[in-house]
Amino acid sequence: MTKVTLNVNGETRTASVPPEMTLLRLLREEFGLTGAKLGCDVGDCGACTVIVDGKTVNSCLMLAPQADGRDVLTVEGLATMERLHPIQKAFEEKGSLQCGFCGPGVIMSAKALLDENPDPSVLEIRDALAGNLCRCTGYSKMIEAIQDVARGDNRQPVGESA
Amino acid sequence: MKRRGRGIACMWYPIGFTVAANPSAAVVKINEDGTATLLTGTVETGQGSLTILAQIVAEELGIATDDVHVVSADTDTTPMDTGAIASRTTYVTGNAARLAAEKAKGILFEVAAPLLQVKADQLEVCDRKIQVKGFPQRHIDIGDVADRARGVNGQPPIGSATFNPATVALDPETGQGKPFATYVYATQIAEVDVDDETGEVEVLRIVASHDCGTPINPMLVEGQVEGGISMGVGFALEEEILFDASGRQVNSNLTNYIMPTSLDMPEVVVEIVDSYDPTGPFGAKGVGEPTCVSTAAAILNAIHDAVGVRVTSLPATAEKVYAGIKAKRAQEAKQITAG
Amino acid sequence: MEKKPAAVVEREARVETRDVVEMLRAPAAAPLVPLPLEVLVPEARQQTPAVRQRATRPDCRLHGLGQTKYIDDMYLPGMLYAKIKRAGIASARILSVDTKEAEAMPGVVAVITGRDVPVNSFGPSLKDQPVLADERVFHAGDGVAAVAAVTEQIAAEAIEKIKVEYEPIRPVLDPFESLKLETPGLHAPNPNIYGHKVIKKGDVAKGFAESYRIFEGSYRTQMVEHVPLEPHASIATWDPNGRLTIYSTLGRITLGRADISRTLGVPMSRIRIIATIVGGNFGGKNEITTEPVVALLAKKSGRPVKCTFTRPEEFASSTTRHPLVMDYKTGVSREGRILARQIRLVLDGGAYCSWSETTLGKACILSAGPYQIDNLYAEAFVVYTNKTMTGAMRGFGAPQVCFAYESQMDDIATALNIDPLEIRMLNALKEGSLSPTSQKLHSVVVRETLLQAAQRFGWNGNGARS
Amino acid sequence: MRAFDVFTAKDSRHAVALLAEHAATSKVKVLAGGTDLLADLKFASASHAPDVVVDISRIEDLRSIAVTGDGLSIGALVTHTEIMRSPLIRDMFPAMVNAAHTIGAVQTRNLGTLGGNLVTAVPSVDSGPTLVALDALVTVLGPAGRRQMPLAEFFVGPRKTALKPDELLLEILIPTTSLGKPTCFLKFGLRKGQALALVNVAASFWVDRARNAFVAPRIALGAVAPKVVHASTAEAYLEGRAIAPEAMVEAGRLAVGDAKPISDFRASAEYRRDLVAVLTRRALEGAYELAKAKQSEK
Repeated sequence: MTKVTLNVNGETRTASVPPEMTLLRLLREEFGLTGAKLGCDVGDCGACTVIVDGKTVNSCLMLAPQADGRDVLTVEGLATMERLHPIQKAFEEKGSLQCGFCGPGVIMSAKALLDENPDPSVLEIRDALAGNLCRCTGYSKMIEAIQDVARGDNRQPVGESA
Repeated sequence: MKRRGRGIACMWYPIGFTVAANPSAAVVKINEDGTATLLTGTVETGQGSLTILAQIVAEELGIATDDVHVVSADTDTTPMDTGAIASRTTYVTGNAARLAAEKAKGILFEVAAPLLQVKADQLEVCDRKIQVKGFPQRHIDIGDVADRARGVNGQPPIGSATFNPATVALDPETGQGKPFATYVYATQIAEVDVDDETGEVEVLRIVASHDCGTPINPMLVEGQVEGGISMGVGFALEEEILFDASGRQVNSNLTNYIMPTSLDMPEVVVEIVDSYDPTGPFGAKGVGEPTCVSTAAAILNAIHDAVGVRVTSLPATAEKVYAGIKAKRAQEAKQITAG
Repeated sequence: MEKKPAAVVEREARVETRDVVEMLRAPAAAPLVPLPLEVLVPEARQQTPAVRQRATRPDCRLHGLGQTKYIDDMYLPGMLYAKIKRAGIASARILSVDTKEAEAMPGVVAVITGRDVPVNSFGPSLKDQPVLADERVFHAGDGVAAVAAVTEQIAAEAIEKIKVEYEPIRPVLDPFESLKLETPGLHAPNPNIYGHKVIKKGDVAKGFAESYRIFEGSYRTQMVEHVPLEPHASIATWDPNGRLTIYSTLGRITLGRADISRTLGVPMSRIRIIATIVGGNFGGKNEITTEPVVALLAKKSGRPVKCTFTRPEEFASSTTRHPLVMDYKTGVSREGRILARQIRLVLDGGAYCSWSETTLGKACILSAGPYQIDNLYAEAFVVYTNKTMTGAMRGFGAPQVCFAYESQMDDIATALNIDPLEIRMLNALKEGSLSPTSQKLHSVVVRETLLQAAQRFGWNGNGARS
Repeated sequence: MRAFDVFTAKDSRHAVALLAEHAATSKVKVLAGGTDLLADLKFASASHAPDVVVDISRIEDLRSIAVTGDGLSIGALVTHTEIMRSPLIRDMFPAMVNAAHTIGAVQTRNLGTLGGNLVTAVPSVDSGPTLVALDALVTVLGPAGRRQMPLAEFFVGPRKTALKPDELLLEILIPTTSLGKPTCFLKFGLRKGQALALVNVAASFWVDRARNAFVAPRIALGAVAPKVVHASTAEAYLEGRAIAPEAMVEAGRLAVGDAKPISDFRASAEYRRDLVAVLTRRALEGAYELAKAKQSEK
């Protein structure tokens, strides 16, 4: 077993895991963070997308030991006790998620995109989501919601809006 | 060179099972504060059906969507439902839910009638109130009535109902009969660019006009249409399970089974046509499956319009389109030589 | 190579020296996940009247927070993980299944084969599908045995140690070969053509005789997978009263319960099915798959058992969309009005019937298109092959026939030099039109959708090409 | 995934030492970005699975992008995202940026490395054609020290390289003679996002301004042979020839003869051959556009 210590959503966490355990399984099975999903386990679908040191990765393609010492942000780390993250709010208001299984991954991709590029074009948004397969929505309402956030329509958190 | 083309396709599609009974049952419980709980055996599989059902119950009770909580998909606690299949939830389960709400509402009307000094059939609901038809100023808060129904009349307002679409069996010889209660209709128009040197097809835009009867929730209808179109784009151009000579799949993963990514989807414009079906809940029919029906046909017609090639087998991969273009050129060259 | 990784040696030692119960790993206490417990409700949810509001979905909020609990996100104390051994051969007789080596593996708790299934057949119309194949393999995705183990990893390695001896039978992969009389019945005594439908209206011969021109075309479609992002999954757990609870990705729980009751031989009153939120269906989750398997493994092991499909299983071991071969013959007047149409559809049903009957019926009825056709003859067949089973998929044959009738419609328009929009307006069903089954139709808006789409698209009516 | 041991290398020497230590007795795999390796191992059979994985993803000395006296050096662990964002590469070789952009999606490009992509050596390797067209060299480190070879020779066959089990790919070097050489990369896949190449092509040449002729033309073809290959016949035809549309068409036609595509479930050999002709011509056109743009900048 290998001991790994990493920062997950701002908290230091430690686990002793088999060396071949993926980051995805570490998050889901050891830390109980089931937001990231296992959809294909080979990096095609993006349902397991999380942000490691500021960059999106497929957590099914990263070994837990590789995440040792790194900062990991999962979908559970976006909201606060008071409010939804603007992307979460926009996705809710636009009805951007249907079955929702791809949602956490898509939202993490959107977050990483907007962190780097606050005003993306539609093509840039499409490019940023190309690693997140969705079968329900045709991506349209996701793209609209991300544009809303970029435009600032949704900068105001839900809990504080009038 | 890229060649632009446009193609149109329309379709019709039924709601519910073919003749076979496909009933739904529903239970509506009005709480003491005038909010309500719906029990349904259907399953939320992503379409937003639970929200649609909440809206239908809310409409019947004159309350808001948020006032209705939906309990679903548990064989111990929810009544029989044929399930999330055949684009039937809004129409069939929706009718059952509306009828159940109507029955529960009837109990409230019985309680409210003496208070408002009218007969029950002179009452209606509006904005969380029970009021006298034609005299909206004579009203009582629905919560007060519900609480009184329980606490004074001892008759908690609970309604249950079932619905099964009306059909007539088909004649076994001729197939004549009434297999479905109702149908929806739609047209989609696709605009494409075809690269005439490679056969690559880029779908630029799809305009879709869909009938779903009354759109109970236009946002969710749009979501269904947009999603159905993405499935249609894959069906048209990319997706196919392939087998080797011994009958084993060769592309059983998402690397090699090609479905549309966000980069492969065109701009999608959704219109909902004015329509009302008196047999549906508040005029609604349904929208789930029909959204993916005409997309491939529209795209294939657009390819034909662009390069004059009729691809007759799906998916119309770039290779197939290119083979068509080559064959057409060879044919034209032959005609020129012959002429 | 002989050398085992140290990690394997270490873990095998642990499994061998400890009681299996100790190996069960409950997730560590869930970390604090900040959740906005009271956020404002968007206005559309608070409005009356409720209908026509763009009301948001409470489940969508949970999805976005990563808080929706899909089956694979659930864990029950003591839960085991199941894997199903797949045949990997399209057509064969099963001579023997040897599970000894798998059973002996440290961490393996229960193993079952098709012979352990009380009633090994189910299906929405024909009961031709086994839970796990016992005598005969009908397609490569058939399950032949299943293992429950303390980890998914051990279960996956255990199924590789199950040895199955097959007597291969030449597979039938082409629906037209299946149609031939001399082809042996795949599901004998059932014939290979297991469904047939006819719609007859008016007099096609007369209609063709009166036609200005007759168009013929043949169209084909492919086998398609639903690709729900969430793979099929279920968890089974029994209580000491012999009551079974199954958490499942089923989209139809009441009919699913009937199939589970039948295959397990357990009365419905003792079965509870809970389908939380399904991560995509599209018709692919309308039948039981893993449910009886986990129920039997849970019974044998006395523990809750979960099974989640891998993505390859999702393709090979769940239903798919029917491939169709569609022959269309259509007679039209000089103005482009359809006077007669004759259609033949052949559906490749794959290994099992599943929802073929519904698909056959809908495809046949809808094959005429949304058009007024007085003289119609449509005939449809569905046949068995040794490919992946087909079943319900968004549209039940409609996307296939729409591709055919709308392709031919454009060919007719081109040949007669009529704009594609115009020819459709001319033929479209109207309020009160009689359908192919002579049903009087109401709330018909074909022409309205044509005009609305054309206007929004900017279709300018010059589509006619000479 | 089957169990294996993971050893984390601190630097490239340590990695080679770990490889040398374990390669003799165990099946060893090297983990860089992991996007190919872990995907392969998820459903790997017992015979295919490794016992030991040497994790090189933390090595810091293989991450630089720099111009040295020998040319442009790119560390093996530079990710596709880093290539796309490198101002140096953007400026000198937009084709490399384009090639990197066609690999997988954002998530895979963030993890996946140039070295990993090359070592995987699938015939459709998207990083391959541009670098082969630029006459890139690779440096590998083994127990006996460093050695350098042309990338074209590093590729041996499908999923096969000249790398020995105890060797590590260190860097990719685009020689000084190729710096700034106008190059165009084109890929044809079955869809736009996350596509695998049916054919990918890179074309590169200098322009003899006086004669407006091709100088040192290079055309590299991917996915149409067991490994990335030069379209040698086409290259020879173009050398010194006046730049003209007809010459590019002819080069495309000749490149078809240099390709040895196979038919598989993705496409037929015939279609791939047709694509080679079109993409080669278009890549030459693209490189020429770039050359002209560079010229007008000056």
